Amino acid sequence: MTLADFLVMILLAAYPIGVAAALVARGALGRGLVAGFGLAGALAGVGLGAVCLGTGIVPTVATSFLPLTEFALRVDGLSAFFLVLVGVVGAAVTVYGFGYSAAYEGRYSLRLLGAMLNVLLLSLSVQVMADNALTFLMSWEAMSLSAYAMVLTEHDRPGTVRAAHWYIAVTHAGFVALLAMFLLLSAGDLSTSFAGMRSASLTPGTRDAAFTLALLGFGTKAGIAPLHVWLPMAHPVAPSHVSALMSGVVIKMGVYGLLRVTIDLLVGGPPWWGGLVLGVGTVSALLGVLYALMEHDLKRLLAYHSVENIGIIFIGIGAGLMFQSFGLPTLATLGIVAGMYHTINHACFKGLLFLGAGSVLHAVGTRNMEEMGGLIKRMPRTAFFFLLGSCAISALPPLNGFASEWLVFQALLGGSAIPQPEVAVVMPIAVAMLALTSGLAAACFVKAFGITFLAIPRSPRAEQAHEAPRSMQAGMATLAVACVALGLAPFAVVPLLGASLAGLGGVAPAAMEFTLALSLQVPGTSGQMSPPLLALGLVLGVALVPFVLRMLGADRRLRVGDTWGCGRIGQTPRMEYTATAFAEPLRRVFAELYRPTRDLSIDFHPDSKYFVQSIEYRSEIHPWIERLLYDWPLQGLHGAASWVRRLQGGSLHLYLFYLTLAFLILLTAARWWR
Amino acid sequence: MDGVFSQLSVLGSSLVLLFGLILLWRRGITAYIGAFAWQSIVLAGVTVVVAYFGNDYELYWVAAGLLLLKGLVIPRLLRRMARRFTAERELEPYVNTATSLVVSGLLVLFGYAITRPLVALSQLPTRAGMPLAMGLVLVSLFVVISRKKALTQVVGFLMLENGLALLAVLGTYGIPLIVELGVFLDVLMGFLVMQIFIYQIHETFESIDVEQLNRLRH
Amino acid sequence: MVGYALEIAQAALALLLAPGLVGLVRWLKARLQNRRGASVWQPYWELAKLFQKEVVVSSNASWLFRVAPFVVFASTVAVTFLVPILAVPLPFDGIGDLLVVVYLLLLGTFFLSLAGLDPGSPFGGMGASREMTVAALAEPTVALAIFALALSAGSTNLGQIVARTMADPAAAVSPGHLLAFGALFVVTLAETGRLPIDNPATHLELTMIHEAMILEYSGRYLALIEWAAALKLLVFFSLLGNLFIPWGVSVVLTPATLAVAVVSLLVKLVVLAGVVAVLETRIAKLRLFRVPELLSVSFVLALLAVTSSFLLR
Amino acid sequence: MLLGPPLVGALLALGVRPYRRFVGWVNALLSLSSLGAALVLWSHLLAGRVLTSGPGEFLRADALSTLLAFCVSVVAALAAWLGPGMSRDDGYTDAEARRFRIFANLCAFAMLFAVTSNNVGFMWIAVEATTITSAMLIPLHVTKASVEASWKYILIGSVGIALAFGGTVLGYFDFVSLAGRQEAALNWTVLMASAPHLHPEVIQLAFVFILVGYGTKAGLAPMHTWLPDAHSEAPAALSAVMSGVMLAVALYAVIRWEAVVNASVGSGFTDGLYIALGVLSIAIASFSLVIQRNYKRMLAYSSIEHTGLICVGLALGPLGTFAAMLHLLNHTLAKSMMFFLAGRVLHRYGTTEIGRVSGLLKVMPWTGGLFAVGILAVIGLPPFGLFISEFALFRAGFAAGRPWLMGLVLALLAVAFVSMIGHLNRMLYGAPTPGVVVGEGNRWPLVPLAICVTALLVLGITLPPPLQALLRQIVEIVGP
Repeated sequence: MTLADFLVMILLAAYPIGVAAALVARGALGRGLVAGFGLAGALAGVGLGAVCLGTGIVPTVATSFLPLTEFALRVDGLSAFFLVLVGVVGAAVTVYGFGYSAAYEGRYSLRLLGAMLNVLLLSLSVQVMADNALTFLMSWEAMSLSAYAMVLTEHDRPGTVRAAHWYIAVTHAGFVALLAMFLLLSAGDLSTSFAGMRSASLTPGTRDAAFTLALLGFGTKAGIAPLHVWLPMAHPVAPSHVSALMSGVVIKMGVYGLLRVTIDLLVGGPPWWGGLVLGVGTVSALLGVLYALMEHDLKRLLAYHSVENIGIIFIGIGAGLMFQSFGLPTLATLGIVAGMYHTINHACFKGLLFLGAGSVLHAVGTRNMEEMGGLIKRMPRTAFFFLLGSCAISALPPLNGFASEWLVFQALLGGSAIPQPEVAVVMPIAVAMLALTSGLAAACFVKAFGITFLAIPRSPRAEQAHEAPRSMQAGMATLAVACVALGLAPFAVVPLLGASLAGLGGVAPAAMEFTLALSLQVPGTSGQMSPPLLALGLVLGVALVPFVLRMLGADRRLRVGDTWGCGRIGQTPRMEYTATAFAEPLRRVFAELYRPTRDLSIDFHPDSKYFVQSIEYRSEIHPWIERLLYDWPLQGLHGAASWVRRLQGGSLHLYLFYLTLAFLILLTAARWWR
Repeated sequence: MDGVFSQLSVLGSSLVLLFGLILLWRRGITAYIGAFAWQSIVLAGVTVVVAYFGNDYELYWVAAGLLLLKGLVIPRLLRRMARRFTAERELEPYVNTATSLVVSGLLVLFGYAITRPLVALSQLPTRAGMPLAMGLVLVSLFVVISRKKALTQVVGFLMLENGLALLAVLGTYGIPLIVELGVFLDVLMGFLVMQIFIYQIHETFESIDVEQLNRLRH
Repeated sequence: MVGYALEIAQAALALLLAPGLVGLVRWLKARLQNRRGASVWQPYWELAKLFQKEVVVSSNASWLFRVAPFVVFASTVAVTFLVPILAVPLPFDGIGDLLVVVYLLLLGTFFLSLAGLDPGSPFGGMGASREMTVAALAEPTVALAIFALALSAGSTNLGQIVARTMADPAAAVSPGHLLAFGALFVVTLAETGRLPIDNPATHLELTMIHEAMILEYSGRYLALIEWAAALKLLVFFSLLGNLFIPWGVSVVLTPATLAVAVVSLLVKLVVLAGVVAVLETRIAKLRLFRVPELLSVSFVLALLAVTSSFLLR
Repeated sequence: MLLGPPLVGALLALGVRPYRRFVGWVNALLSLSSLGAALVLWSHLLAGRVLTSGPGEFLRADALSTLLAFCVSVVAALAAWLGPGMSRDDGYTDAEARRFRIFANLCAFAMLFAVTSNNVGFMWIAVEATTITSAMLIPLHVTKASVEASWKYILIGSVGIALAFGGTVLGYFDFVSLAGRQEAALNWTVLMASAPHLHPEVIQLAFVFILVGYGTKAGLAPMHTWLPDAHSEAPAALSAVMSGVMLAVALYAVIRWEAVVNASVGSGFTDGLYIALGVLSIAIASFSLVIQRNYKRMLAYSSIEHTGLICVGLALGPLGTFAAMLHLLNHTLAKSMMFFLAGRVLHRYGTTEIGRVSGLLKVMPWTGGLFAVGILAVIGLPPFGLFISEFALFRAGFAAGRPWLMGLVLALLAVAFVSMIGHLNRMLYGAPTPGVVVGEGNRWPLVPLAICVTALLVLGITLPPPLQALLRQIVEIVGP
């Protein structure tokens, strides 16, 4: 039994034990066991992924499961990569959850939460290892369902149940698409094994249909626009460590599935596939960040950023697919690697941010940014981690967000290699949109961090905020370290990613010999950069400048005074710049998209209208695009439903009439059937 | 010989159908019951004819059963119920008499169209009556649909069974006796249960008008 | 070894020249407006003075407020190591390409805006909000300009871009190049807070952007930020100068070529400063919500640049 | 041995008046014995022996019969254990309990007889008998609604069954005009033997009679209209029996005849009819679920949906039949359990309105939890049996080259899924309805239901070899 098999065993054993423990044990012990076994499983997953990536061996587990199929697991490079992703975030989340769920004692069912957390992790791990459709689909539904149960944890809060319903509805629609897709691919092969699908010969029409279904199914899970409606509803209401898991890992399964199907099972396709993915990605990135800007609910804001980052990932993958269809394997690999790199990066920093938001929620008790502020002094560590995450997601060097976005840019710049200019022109447009997205993301996180953590507390609750317990800090620290490491070592990560694509159709790892130099040189890219040296430079700069100043004898006195404000005395939170105000300029710029509804009510002093008693300003954004897309199907559904209801009108004669009518029709059919 | 046989059987079955149609233009429950009773008696007669010419002694038993059960017992029970609900007359059905007759005529034609292959297939002298039996089945379905009172619906249902019995007799000289007995048992049980329900309806709704049974919907 | 010396030398040179450049622009403006104006060296005195003064920090501010100036300064200085100011190819070419330059500058802006929010004064928030808006809207233009350059040069490495343009002078006057230049010039104005986007001369207006953001700063922190801003201006000028009109940049490291490089750099800076000064005297500041329109114009320019260099390839 | 216990139970309940509770206990134990008998039949089949008994193979238990007999005896046992008359506080008077015991046992007897009888005539008689006996039980509490439901049920049901009798006669007619009259002509074995020589046009007519007739009983649209009324008004135990197995028994009759027809004219004809009615049923049921205010009716409509699904499966060749039979078993387990749970909820809340049931998880944690699990199982989520059978069914469909049909069915099922889970949420969460006693109450009735859930889980993870062998034999019987 090799090490890999051993790790598989551990992985498949630890999570179920965790579930059992959650159901049996109570209190701190229960939480401890849940976290412990979850952690064990997650680490086993990381180990397994690392081993497989390192040695390139492919462990296969198969046990007889159903006469017509079998329960099969197989770990290739892609699975290994996603195993690592699941494991890293999973480990952080389980540790964090130990402290976070303590607040739930006695209020909500911890048994369910703990059990479902382990079920979710298990299903995620199994899913990326699945080697046939049945295994994949079962773990897929297990994943959706456990997440659904956890979203419902705080079911007594307003909006939770509705959000959960939206989530399960959309995700099930996606599941249906996937079921059809896999059955199309298996082309009558009853074992529905992936191997069979690879070898199946399908008509172009079928392939296109399968791809479309895959994009729909995996898109709903990944939350690409316009299938993302459930995401900003469901992620915020879930317990924060679950949100981190959902936003960090669960939606990534959409990415995994898309990669698995398009480049592995279907081995690439016509250019419009890649073009579609690219376009969808661009739209999602932009819409996501734009709606995030207008959001004042910290967790909803993060959720919208998930949409944005999934968009960026899809941009990379879409570019890769296009290159692949034009027979440019090197660039194709580059694009896909860029997408995967951003996938794991987003998993880390978005997980980190959600955990941070969880600590804030834990301390302040609200998700509304307008009631926060000044937290950097009350919870410094959380603030630091959150700042790190913000820099990473804003793609600031030398953190990981920048590394992967740089790679995506490079992939898009390669677009000039596409022989048809009219097709290639989409690339620069994507470049521009991507740049705009990252700029807006930076703006959005200046808002998010600044309003939440800086300046004066805006509410008494924010004043009494306290630092999060150690376990939660540990969880955040793990991901923070991951962010920094992934940011500083692209020259080590990217080759691994390239290797993980080995053996998949249409991409050429052979062409991906990465020079393991400090500066990242990727064949096909038109530039180099070296995050570690950059970081070194920046650190040196920040460290040296004060030193130099001191040597030059600059003044070192420092006086603490009141904030200057045009001579007014004293400062109250009401004088601070609010999140709404911060976002106002951009709201005006994009008014066409937002279509905001404003109402401004001023009541004047009874004596003179030059004295204002109170001004009330309210402005709301309604995503009209979603209305456009979702209202008419729902209305159609209800119309059909109420029409069908009328059939059951209550009249016995009517019923007998149906019966006779059916009888006569069928008789006619039978009499003249040939 | 066979000529007479087939003449008689066709005559009988057309009488059976005729009673069905009579029921359509008569009003009032007692009239219905009368029509049904006579129909059953004629049916029994047809069975006897088939039994005599097809010299099949089992069929005499069947005929006796028909006469006893559908010709005497059930009509009596029906009449008792009818007396109980004297106030309830089948005044206007959903479909007025003229239309009813037209529709049932069409139904009979349809029955002919349907049973063509059967007639073509069978060698029995009685085969010519089968379309009429099929017609009766369809007509009685129409009765069940178009009449409002619970009691009339029961009558329609019993006519339906008569039609099927006629079909069986003409087409196959009757299904095996043992099965036939079981069928009789079921008919009786079913009828009794329906009777119970009709009483219950009358208690709970103070009427046996089926139109009132429209609480349960959607 | 010589290369590393050169890197340090050009960074030092940039640091030295930056305040002078600002002074020069101001002086030219004054002249164009028939004022005598302060001397070109005035910014140096201001910096020296600020370094001598004590710092006043708001009681609401956190450690971030004190770290920000150093981050801003460091990131800008780091950029000077990457941008070809005097010579190509630089040994640090491999550390960062044009994209890295842009995002390093964004890093500075990011922290400066946070620092603006930190004291909780409404001015700071206002400035931060507007600064980030402008920065975000300028991003796509920059990216497209880079794309255009990278297309013709086949690389985003600054050194290679310069080298390629010197290799075939025709490229310099290709429509792609010219359009990209125009776009990048507008972006320069936006990023460095010049008219018509922001008024560097103002200190207390409701329309100000950069100044509002750093309103709370004083003493050495303020000095660092001002210096970084000047440095940013110089970096952008030398980018405009050396990427689009690369002649003068020394390719082989001999004292003579270096001297030529220094001279040509000075000339380019003076010319650009003149252009900016003329602009700033000619045109008035835009209303804040007209700024996006200007930026969208530059965006269209950049898009045309890319497409033309696509189709004319 | 299989048929005995229910008869004895019925006679006992008939004999003992006034009702005493030991009758219920005896009855429950007897039901177990008949379950055991079904298992014995099963084991014999696995050994390759088909049990027959009575003159002229009067009774015959092949694989299909055995599967159905098993389902019936399981549900009958559940009904016997959980039905009225086992405990004081179940809200039924002794008279009602007695009536329940009598007719429930007669009904069980009729169903068992229907599935084991070798003679189509007797099968028809038995099915008719199930209608009558179950109809007697619907107005156990006489209310306007229950009387109405029972009247609609008995009338529509009887008319349908009468048509089925017509079908039987036509089939017999065909046989007679082929081979002359003989006593055993109505036996499966005989009919099947001569099936290839039967006349297509006649046998097709016969099958229409059969399908409409027994289809009415099986709740196929558009003959389903009685079903939601009857299921929602009947006492829980009876709803469970009707929805769980009575539909299945009716389908059994159809399948029997289908075998004959297929042997005669090939499967194209029956497939067409199955798909037409099946898809119609699924569509009507799914859309009726969208706006549904009554949870018992919700369950009833879902039964219609699953019946339709089974029909579609039967039209998809051997694989489809395999899946359909598996689905039939799963549905029996799940749906009967659901109706018992619904009965508990009704007993506690006193209403069948979804809107008036809230906070179920707080009020009855175990019942609520099982209810949620059951719904998830019924809408076909893993790891429950119905997911596997549905998956197998869809795979059969795609393998049979009917992707569009499968896509349509998938979409309709998705509609049902979304609606039902929405209703479930409305019931589970929120503040408990005011005036409702909070607390689980009597727990032991949940034990057998928990067993059902376990069975569903097992079927969701694996397919036991005995069951697999049985299903394979059924596929053999039903033929192409």
